[in-house]
Amino acid sequence: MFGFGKIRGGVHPETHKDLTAGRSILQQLPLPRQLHMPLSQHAGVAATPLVGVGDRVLKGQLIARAAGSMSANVHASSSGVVSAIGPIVAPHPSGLPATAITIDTDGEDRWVTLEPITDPFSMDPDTLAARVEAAGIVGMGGAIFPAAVKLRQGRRFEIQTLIVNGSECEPYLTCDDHLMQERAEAVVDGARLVRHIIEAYRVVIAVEDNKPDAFAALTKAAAPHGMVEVMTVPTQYPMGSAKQLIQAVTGREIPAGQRSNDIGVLVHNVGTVFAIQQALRYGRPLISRVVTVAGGCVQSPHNVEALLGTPLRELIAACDGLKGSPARLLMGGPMMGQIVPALDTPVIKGCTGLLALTQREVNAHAPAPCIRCGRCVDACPMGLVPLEMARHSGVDDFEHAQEYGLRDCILCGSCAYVCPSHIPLVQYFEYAKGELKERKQSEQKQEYTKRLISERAARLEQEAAAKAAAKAAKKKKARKSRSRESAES
Amino acid sequence: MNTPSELALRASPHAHDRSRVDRIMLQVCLALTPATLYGLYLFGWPALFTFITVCLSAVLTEALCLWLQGHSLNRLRDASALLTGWLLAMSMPPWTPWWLAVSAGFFAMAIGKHLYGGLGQNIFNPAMLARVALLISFPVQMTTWVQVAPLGTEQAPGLLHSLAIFLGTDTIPDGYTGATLLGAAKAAANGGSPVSELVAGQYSLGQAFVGNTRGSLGETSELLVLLGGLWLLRARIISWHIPLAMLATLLVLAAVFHSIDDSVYLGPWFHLTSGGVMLGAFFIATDYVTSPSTVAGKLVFGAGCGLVMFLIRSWGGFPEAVGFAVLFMNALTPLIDRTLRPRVYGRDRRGKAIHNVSARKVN
Amino acid sequence: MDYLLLFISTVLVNNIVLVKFLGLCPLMGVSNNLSAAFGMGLATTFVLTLSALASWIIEHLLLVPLNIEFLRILSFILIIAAVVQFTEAVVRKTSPLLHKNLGVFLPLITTNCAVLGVALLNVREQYTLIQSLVFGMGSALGFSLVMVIFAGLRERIALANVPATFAGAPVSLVTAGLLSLVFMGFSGMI
Amino acid sequence: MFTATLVLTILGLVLGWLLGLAARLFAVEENPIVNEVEAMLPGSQCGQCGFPGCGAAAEAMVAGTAAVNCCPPGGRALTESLAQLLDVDLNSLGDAPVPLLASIEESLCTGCTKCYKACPTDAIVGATKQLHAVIPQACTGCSKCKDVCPENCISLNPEPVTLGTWHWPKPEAA
Repeated sequence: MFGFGKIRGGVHPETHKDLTAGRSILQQLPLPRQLHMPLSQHAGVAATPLVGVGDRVLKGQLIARAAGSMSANVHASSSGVVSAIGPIVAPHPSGLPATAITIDTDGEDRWVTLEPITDPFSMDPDTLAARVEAAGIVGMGGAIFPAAVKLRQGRRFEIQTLIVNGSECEPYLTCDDHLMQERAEAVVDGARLVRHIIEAYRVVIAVEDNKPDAFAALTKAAAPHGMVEVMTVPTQYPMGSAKQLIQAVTGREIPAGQRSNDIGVLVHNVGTVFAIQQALRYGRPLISRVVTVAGGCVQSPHNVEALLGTPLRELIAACDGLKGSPARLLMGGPMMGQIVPALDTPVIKGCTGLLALTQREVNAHAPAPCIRCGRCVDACPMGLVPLEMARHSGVDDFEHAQEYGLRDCILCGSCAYVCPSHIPLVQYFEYAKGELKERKQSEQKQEYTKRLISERAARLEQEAAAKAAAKAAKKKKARKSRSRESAES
Repeated sequence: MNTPSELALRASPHAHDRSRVDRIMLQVCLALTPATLYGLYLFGWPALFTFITVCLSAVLTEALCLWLQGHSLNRLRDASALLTGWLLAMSMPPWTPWWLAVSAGFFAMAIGKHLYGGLGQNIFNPAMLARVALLISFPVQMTTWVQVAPLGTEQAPGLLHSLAIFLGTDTIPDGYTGATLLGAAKAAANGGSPVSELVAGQYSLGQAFVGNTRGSLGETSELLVLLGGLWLLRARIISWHIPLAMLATLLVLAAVFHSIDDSVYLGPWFHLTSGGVMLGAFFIATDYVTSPSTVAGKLVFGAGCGLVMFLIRSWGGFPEAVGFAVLFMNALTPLIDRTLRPRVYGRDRRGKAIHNVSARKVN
Repeated sequence: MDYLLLFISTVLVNNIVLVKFLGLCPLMGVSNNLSAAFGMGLATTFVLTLSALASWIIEHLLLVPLNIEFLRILSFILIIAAVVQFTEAVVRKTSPLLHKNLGVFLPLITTNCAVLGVALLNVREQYTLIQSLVFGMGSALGFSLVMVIFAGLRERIALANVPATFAGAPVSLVTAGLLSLVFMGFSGMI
Repeated sequence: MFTATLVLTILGLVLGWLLGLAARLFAVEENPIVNEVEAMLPGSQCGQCGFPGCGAAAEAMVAGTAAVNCCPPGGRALTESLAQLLDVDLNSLGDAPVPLLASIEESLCTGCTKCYKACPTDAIVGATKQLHAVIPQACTGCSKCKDVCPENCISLNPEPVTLGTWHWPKPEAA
């Protein structure tokens, strides 16, 4: 079973993980004065607010309910008064507004009454999945896919292997690493709970081999429960991508267009598993997460456990502020993270890290022409031809870009990382994918309007027919009565 | 920082390895240096004049083209023009007169590269294109190979005499010129005399490898070129696929035909150590821009180079064939790139999703 | 063996396009798209082979016996036109997409000088029936080979930012010239 | 002379006969392209293209008198598929008109239901004497509602960019 571990391509970026190594998670952050809880911190539809301006809320209280199945609940992360429901600068590179519930905290940090479960293993998996859903848990590795949806989907498949993704491959980030080191028991417990819910045959916690401490802690924690395997996988970016991790752990590939469920595998991030454990054992909804605050511009890099909705500024303050002005301010890791438009934006469920990088660390240069060196082809973990994809995207020839693999691209950035010409390959792909999505939407809209028009035409026709029929009936009636009259006369 | 400026809107990744185009080009130049220095030592002052002129002509032409197109001259910093000029100089006769050297650099840069839009866009290797064009246009000058006359020895012409030769005001002394070994073999084969005798008389593997033979700078010391190439491999500037496929194909073909009839076909080692094969395999064929970018493509490309080279050397009219072979495969490169792509994750070679019986529970 | 030599010679060494400079019109016209170029190559192969055969028959069974060789060009053109029309009907039926891609260049095979050129060269070289057929097919394959190579190159050039002065036909013509230079490497073989 | 004429005549006749045979053997039925184009158009007869309806626009496009990007509700996707069908160079087209969305100024709306009845896609909801609202997903920006509104309270604006519709711009070329 340990014979696999190979993925294609990939890169070995400098990890910079030593910045936060050996520093335990900072837990007691000063309570922020204001918390911004965006309604959309997950993939899918934004949640619907349940509170109004002026309402008092308690810590852990449900303040926005999932809208439909592809959505997630939002809970107040501290007690206080709702002071606004409206647009804030979204934690998104575009800097566009997003709707959020703003809570003025009262400093009491008073919890709602929680409902812990004493023995979750004796409970019905569907009930447990519903509890996970109620807790508003999403994929904490950055994918922000609603966890309950994934669990429910998993239950419809025969899951051979549950993989707990502890191969935090992004440079700088150590939040999962520290979670695994400091809360190994809870992670193992969470893994067992998820296994119970989806009835998997086998549980593997996969840890990259550059995290020996986490591996040791997990092995120790897993020892009493025979069924949880802790496994090392080679340190290589993007090992943390589900497709690559599955390949490394099971040796199998997910067929194009299918999901990991289809090959009997389910992957959950350690952060997600931990949140699920907290929700099931203690009834705690998802209101905080561990965030790595690091980068050359951070005075004393740390992992901090931050309440969701905390402005990023507070996190930096907790790490003694910035030194110098950062070249890039990022949410997430440097490979797939996104630029933060402002420091007022809040910590959200998928925020794995907050990085303030120096120019040297970013190592950005003006793009030069492509010299077709093929390094991107060698680096691509999906076996695509990034240089051709970018060239065709650049001239809006999306058909050819797709032919060279745009659809299969996971936007991991390995190609752009190695490009000696510093071409922003990922941005080309983002652009092309965005354009294609827009086109698809406009096509769908057109189909929709066509349907509406034909429905309207049918309705008008029907109405006209009904009118005509009514008219005819009236006439007939009139004639009848007239003939009766004449007969009578 | 609160306003998302144009500069701030950069997509991921926000990290990059230390590679840069100019660094790659300079590393290749560095790999060429030992062989170049040795070659310059062997052929003396006229060779140095030629070398400098070709490089200078290439760089100046690049500057001119950039200026004409309104591009920033900063682009000269990527050193690609220098590298092209360098490779071109290494594949020309060492005592090429000045006008030929100037036109070579000009042709390579203007027609071979900037006509197609500059760096990364050309379809033929500029250095080889210039060499082949000049070979066809000026067959006499381009096949004037002087004998080895190391600097400081009696045969070596003095500085002034060299300058005169280079400027064409003085002719190359009689008896200095002759054919390269490959050329001699070709002539022998055409004349109907067995090449095996010629080879036995004039060729020794060691000599050819170390490089005390007539030929271009890149043709003389195959050993130093090979070492430079191996260093590039080690530095991961080039991959092994093209050189290995090319050399192996040539070796196998030569071995097979040589064993069939050694009076007509040259031996495998002779092939490998003459006519700048090493330069071609490690430095010319591996040019990023004009060779395929996928592994399978590189193997086919390399094998194709070896095959065409052997065809031309054995049955064609030209004695050495690296240039033609590489250019021919350059022409095929777009087709190779289109057809030979890596297998995509989750798909088979034809791009269909790999077969899988879904693990969905039935009920 | 002779036939094989003749075949290789016509495909590579004496390539009809790059060495004899015949058939440049479709080379420039249809080579901007690989699949169209491939289709054009196939169609031309079909026409060339068939017309080489038919013209040989006409030449040797009709013109020479009746002593009316002065009608050679006229009757060859007549035959070529008919073969092209026939090919167009076939292509239209079997591959409407290719028909659309080739557009006007399909009927224009009639005026493709390569076709008439091969028919006339067959007469000049006094080839036998089989030789004519081999020569026709070799030329056609040589033509197709160049078409496909050239289409591949042009697809790449189309994405390059060629200076405005040279964009389009000029750079294609220069490329054709350079390609012809490359094919000179095969000279001397056979 | 006579032989030559005869030979050529016979040759011509024989070849002509063969071609006639081939034409019958390989006959292809072509479907009129105008119908195909019309089927691709939205069919809301909105007239934003400047033609009386989608049928007329289709005819004009096939005839080459209308640009393939003249249909704002169809968007880029429609433009591209039309360009491919009609073999038009996309680069030769100018900027396409931007798709618009209708919006009702609530303070002015009297609930007269005129716009509601005029909308070809039923994109306006409301009832008599009540505020009307536009369903953006269904609105094609045809401006028919604007034309009939007695209060002049309907305006047409380009679709706003939101987090859901934003995407990365094309990087500047090197």
